Amino acid sequence: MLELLWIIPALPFAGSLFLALLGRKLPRRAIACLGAGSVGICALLTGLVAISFIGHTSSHSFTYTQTLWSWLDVAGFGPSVSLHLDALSLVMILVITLVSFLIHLYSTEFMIGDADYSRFFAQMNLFVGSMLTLVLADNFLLLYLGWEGVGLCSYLLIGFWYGEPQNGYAARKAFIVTRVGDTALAIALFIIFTHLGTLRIGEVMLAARDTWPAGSPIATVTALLLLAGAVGKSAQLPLQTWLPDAMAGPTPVSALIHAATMVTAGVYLIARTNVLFMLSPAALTAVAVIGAATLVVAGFSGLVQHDIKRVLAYSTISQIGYMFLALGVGAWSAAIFHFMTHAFFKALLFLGAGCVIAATDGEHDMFKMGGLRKQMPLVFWTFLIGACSLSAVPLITAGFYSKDLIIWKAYCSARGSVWLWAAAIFGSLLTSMYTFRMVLLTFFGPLRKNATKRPGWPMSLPLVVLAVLSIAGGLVDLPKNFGGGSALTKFLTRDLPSFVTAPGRAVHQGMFGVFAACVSLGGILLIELLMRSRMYEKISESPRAKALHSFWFSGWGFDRLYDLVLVSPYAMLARINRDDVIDYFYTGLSRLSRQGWRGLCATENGRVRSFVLGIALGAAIIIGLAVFL
Amino acid sequence: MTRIVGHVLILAAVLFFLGLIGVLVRRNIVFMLLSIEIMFNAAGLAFVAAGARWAKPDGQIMFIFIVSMAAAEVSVALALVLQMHHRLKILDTDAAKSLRG
Amino acid sequence: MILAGLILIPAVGGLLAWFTERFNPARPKFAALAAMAAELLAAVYLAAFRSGSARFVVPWIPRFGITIHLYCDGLSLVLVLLTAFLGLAAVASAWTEINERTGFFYFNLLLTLSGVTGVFLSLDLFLFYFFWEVMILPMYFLIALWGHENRVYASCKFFLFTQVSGLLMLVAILALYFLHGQNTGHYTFDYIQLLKTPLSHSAAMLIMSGFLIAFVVKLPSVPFHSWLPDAHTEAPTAGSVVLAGLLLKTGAYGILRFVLPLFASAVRHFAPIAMALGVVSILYGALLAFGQRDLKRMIAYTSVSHMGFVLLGAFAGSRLALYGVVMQILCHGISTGALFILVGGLRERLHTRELDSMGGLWSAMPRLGASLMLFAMASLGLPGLGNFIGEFLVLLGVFQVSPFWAVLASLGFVTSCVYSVWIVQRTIHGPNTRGWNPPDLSGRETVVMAAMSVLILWLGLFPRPVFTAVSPFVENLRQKPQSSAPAPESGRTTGVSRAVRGRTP
Amino acid sequence: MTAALSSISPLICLGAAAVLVMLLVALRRAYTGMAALTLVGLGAAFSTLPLMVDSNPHRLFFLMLNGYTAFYAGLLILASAACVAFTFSYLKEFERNREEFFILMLLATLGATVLAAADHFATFFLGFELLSVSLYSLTAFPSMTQGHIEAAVKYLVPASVSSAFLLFGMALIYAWSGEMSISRIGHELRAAHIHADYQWMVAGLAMIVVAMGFKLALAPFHLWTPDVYQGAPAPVTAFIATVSKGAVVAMLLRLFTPAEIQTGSTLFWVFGFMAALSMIAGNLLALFQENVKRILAYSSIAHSGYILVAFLAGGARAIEAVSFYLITYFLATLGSFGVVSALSTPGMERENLDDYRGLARQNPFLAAVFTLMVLSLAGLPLTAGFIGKFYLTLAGVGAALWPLVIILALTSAMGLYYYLRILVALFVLAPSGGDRRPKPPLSFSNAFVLTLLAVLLFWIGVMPAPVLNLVRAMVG
Repeated sequence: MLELLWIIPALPFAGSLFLALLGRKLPRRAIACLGAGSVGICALLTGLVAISFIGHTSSHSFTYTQTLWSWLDVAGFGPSVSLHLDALSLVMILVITLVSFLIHLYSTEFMIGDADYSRFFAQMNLFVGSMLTLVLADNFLLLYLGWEGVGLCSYLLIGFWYGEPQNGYAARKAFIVTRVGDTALAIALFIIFTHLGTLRIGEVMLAARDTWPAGSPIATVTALLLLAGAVGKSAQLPLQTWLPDAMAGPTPVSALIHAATMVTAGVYLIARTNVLFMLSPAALTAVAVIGAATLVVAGFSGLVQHDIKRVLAYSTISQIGYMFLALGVGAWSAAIFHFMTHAFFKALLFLGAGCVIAATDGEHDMFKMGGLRKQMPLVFWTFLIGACSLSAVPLITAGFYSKDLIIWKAYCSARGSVWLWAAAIFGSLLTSMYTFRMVLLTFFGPLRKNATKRPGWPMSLPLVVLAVLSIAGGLVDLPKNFGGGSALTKFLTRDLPSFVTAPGRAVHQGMFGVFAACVSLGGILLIELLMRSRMYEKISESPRAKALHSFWFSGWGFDRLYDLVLVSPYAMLARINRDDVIDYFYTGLSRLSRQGWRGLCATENGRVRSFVLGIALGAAIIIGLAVFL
Repeated sequence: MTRIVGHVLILAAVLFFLGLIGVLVRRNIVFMLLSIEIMFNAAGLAFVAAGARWAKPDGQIMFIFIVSMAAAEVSVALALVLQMHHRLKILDTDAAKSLRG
Repeated sequence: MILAGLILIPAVGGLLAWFTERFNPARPKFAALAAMAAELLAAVYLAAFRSGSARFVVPWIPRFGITIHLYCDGLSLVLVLLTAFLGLAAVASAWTEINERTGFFYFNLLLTLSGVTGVFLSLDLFLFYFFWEVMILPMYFLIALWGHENRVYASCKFFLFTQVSGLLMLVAILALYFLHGQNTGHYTFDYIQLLKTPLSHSAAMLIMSGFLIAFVVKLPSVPFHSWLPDAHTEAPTAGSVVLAGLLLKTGAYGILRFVLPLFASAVRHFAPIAMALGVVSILYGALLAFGQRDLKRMIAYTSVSHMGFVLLGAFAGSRLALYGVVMQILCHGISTGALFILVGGLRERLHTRELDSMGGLWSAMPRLGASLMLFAMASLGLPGLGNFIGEFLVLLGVFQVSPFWAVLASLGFVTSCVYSVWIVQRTIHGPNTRGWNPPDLSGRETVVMAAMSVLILWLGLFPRPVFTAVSPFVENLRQKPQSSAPAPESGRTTGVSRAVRGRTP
Repeated sequence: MTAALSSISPLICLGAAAVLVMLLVALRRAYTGMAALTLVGLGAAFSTLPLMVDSNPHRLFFLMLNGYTAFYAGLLILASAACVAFTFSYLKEFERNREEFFILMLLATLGATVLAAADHFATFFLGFELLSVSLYSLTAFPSMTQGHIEAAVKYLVPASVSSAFLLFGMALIYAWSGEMSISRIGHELRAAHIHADYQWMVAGLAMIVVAMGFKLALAPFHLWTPDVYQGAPAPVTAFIATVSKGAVVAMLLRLFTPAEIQTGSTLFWVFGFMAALSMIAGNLLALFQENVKRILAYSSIAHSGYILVAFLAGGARAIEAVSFYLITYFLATLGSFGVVSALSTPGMERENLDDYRGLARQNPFLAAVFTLMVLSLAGLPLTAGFIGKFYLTLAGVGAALWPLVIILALTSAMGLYYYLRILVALFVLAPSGGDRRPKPPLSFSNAFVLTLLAVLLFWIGVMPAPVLNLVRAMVG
């Protein structure tokens, strides 16, 4: 079965190409079949490949590489188009194909009214294909191809409704900001190739371990550049600004970006290049700190948003922050675990939000919604499950297991610290609060807007499946004390370094767990209390809170800062220099020659006497030159 | 170079220069032609002096030659002056400024 | 013989086109199309069956040791292929745009192509200079006669820039000629002979700067770029295509073929300045592109930015960078050519090039929109499309030599992204405020776009043939500057040896 | 004596033709016949040139008779034949006496040939004056417009002054060296570096240079050029620009090449100064000029500057380069003035740029020829001018005249601007405000000569080797 691996990324590409070329001539049903079908077959194939791969489990650390063709082969630089399957990429593609398929399925109904139906699916397929290429890439260059492809698709899809200027703005912002990170990644690739002589990921890791001493500056620089790339794609501080705006795209796009593709690419990259990060403690610490800072910062911003999708966007930033935190403290598999559960519940939440938005005629503002619980029971219940999972409601949700693991490991890791743990815990509190603020505003309270549409089966089915997964997803890595065997962790540890516990910290795990559970539940209760007692409004009325509110609302002023420091000066420079200062030099020359012409023309005054004068003076000059020189 | 030849040459140069000044300051075409004649004759004088220095007849021959050529030139020039006066009604060269720019 | 044919086919085709106009003004385009198709076939034949190595030697002006020495190695071959392909595309793009004096138009277009082909094939420096000049004048006419509003100014500017620099190159060529002659007693313009000229450092620097100024102006690099936006903006579509796709490439080709092998040590000395210029071009060109209001002008400035990579890579002195340069040359030719064809199509439909009056055209013209998107992405260096390979290899190669410049140039990734998405935003995206509803690409345009798209994708995903073709050139260049052009094979030497034995003037 | 006479038979033919035409005119005025006779005379002179080459001894009647002289004489005679052909159609509708025009042209040609062949100050001066006096008369001859007379006056006065300079210079040289033979003076000059009174000699030479500079329209003696070129009838302008210049160039080379002025003589600086100034002033003055004849006048100033660059290179290469360049310059100049004269009549010269707007539409043949000629003047490829300029630059670089070569490159590029203006005018689509006056029909003689010139121009541009060899064989 493994030989079919190449079909997995190829199918979405093929689907995309086909739809792009012929899509406009096809009926909608055929487009839907093609668009969702290609990803569906992908998901099926991935399942088969996974079974076949796990069949090889007997041999420890089994990987499968498939070379399709030699891409370029020059002067010792020979990355080929080849795919690499190991435990990490297998888990990734499983989640990606499954969630993507569900989102595609959902979209077949959600987008049915759109004029550019085929374009939508073409781009969605391209998105999935790029992400799969990214994950399966055997070398950094192919990874970079997928990486950029994902960026392009995010640009295309965020700006899908390009008629609105702000959608275009959001799309551009997403593309350009991530491109900044991509450039850092490219530079990292230059360093890697220059110093290690290869771009094949496996070889790079081995070579780096052999040639770069731990903590060497070059390793640190490389790791930091990779981190910069990851930060761009995964919307972490300080490049997180594009993600909230990315909500301009259709809701399934947001789901795809947030849950299955794009933003998790950074997490994947760091996990994939763990050796480099392990060589550089500083970089790893940076990863953890960025993660911790991001999850808190984004949590605050999430708490004050009005737009339901923006809340989810900030929650994504925050949850990816958890993953970074996990990576930073060396809890590699925990990060991937959280990636998986996050994919499930975030897709669920977005799709649910999409149902709500569709039902309320495109209303995004939560304050204009309310009381939809009765009107859309299925959506409500599945959304609630997703929210619970996001808030890590203990025991029953997948999110609890993954997040709890991270919080705990942030403390007990050899690289962990109390501060990281505190940030994680505080983030957990914030998560619960903004999540349930969203739930309460949307589904409870007075009915402000009637739901006009009920989701049909293509939209409902993914909700149900994802809801189940959001609950049951935790089972794959159920820790020992809950009777599980940490299956995922074990599976991943074949390719990822194992977790190192700090001596003396690994005690009282149970107590920490209970505390974390209490915090998340407490957050829910707190927000419920605040909302019910109208304290929330009162607090937000006070001027100081208002300032804080608007500060958080605008995402901590990062946008304004970048605008002031980078965007405006660049645009202004471009505007001022539209006519190109250098050109003035040449126009100056031409003006000079015109002056010269005018001056010389004055000598041509048409008088015979001045002709003779010219001769006389000329004679004087040349006789002088000839005789006295 | 013998002294006397040098003196004559200087005289010729002075004459030449005077002729040149004449062409430069006079606007009337007839006077300009006169001044040019002076320049030619200055050159002729120089030739004669040079011939004297080398005690050869070449200088004198050249002088005769110059005089005859100058006559030819002046005849054409005077024809032109007539045309100028006849057609353009001017003799002032500065007034002939239809060609310029 | 086929090499002379490659040069003559467009020229003869152009003459034919001119004459057919007498009978029917709609006829010349068919003649031109046929000629370019024949040219492409000949080039493909050369590539396929002669494994891209052919030589043609005939004495021309023995008095000065000038021979008609044409030679086609891998580097020339890929560029000739590009010429034939873009020439065909240019003819097709002029199909409906040009209705005035069609015969003379196609004559000029094809003569330019003939000159460009000659530049790519000449191994005699005089012949090279000859073709270098041949291609400029018809291009001047193309701009000056069929251009837009400000055409006379633009064409003059183009002409003067290229001529000043070209004459300086002539002086440099002659200096080299005499230095070689004085050293060996053997006066010749033959490239292979001149490669062996021993040069003192200062002489090499001076002569190289003579060559370089011509190439850098043609490339163009900041600060010699200011002719380019005007020329491009005012030129008719076919002119822009040929200008951006081919004429700029002659500058790059000149650097690769002549500057690097002839002045290896001077190049090393000059490299920091050239690389700095390259980086400045990349960033400054991008800045200028972003500021423009006129779509064509904007794309013109992007060329400045892209050709900065060529300058940067050519002087890096790394093989990877050289491969990247070749790739960049090819792909920029195709992608910018395509963009100009698209802009020409837009202008034909909307009668404006102003970005302010465009917007939201994708829904009306999906095929054009998709093509524009594709080539805008190519322009920003999206992996999977050819331009990425070029830029990436250049930067990688430069990084091995000078990380500082590479990192600075990498900022070009961001700036190119900025202007590319801005192009997309202002044309096919955004609100359609003017209510445009123009017809989509016609069948002819679609075929051209499809061919170019396939090519750019092919170059992005399967670039190996190109690398295989140019690798002898690049490897030779790196190993031993003296032997970078192979000596003539035996059996064909008679012409050369007779020709290069030109007498001392 | 017969041998001696036969070796100067070209000169005799020219003189005889002039006399014959003069006599026949007295009998009967037959315009076509006289033109034909003139051409026959020129043809006879040309066909007897081989006798000049083979002449033995070389020096006869104060003339130097060898391949070099024959080359220049041939060039001048052919150019003058072209001018005669242009004149023929130019004066076709002219009602007053016109046959004398041919006499004057023959005399001017004779003068130019004598000048090119002169080996003595006497012949030098004789040729110089014969040429000048004929040209004054030719310029004023039609007297149809104020321009003709005015141009003649503007030519006559400064030309006479320059003749005076020439004479005075000759006198000084003679006074110093006792020598009036051109070839010996050159050698004297080379040896003169050590002599105490060297300044007298140099001053004399400088004065001769003034006169020659005037004829060559070198800056700073160029002021008369545009006015005379503009005012003179177009065929005469062609004559002034080619024949008169060519003869002086021949004399320049003959006088100064043996002197080897490039080896540290102050005259090198004199010529360098004039070359640089001519290139700059000529090109700059033409830049925004609106009158085609004036543009061509200024461009001829610049071309004289270019010629000096090669001249300064010295040695055999300089002679060859200059001679070859002169051929290309003659072809292009004759062609362009030929077009101007084909479009003009004595009463109405078509000389403004506006008159040429849209010519490509109205008369494609003339426009094509004019384009080719202008391209050649500009030194663009596929024309003789390209090879010519290449040769000049080659000579300049070969002698390492870097500043002059750089000025040559830069100014000739600047010059392209005004050549392009002419081209654009020819090809602009709508003749907006263009010339709608009826144009004279294209005569057969003009068409024939112009075609010949164009074909030659193109041929030399593509296959210069035969002409190069010819030049080398003749003047080398």
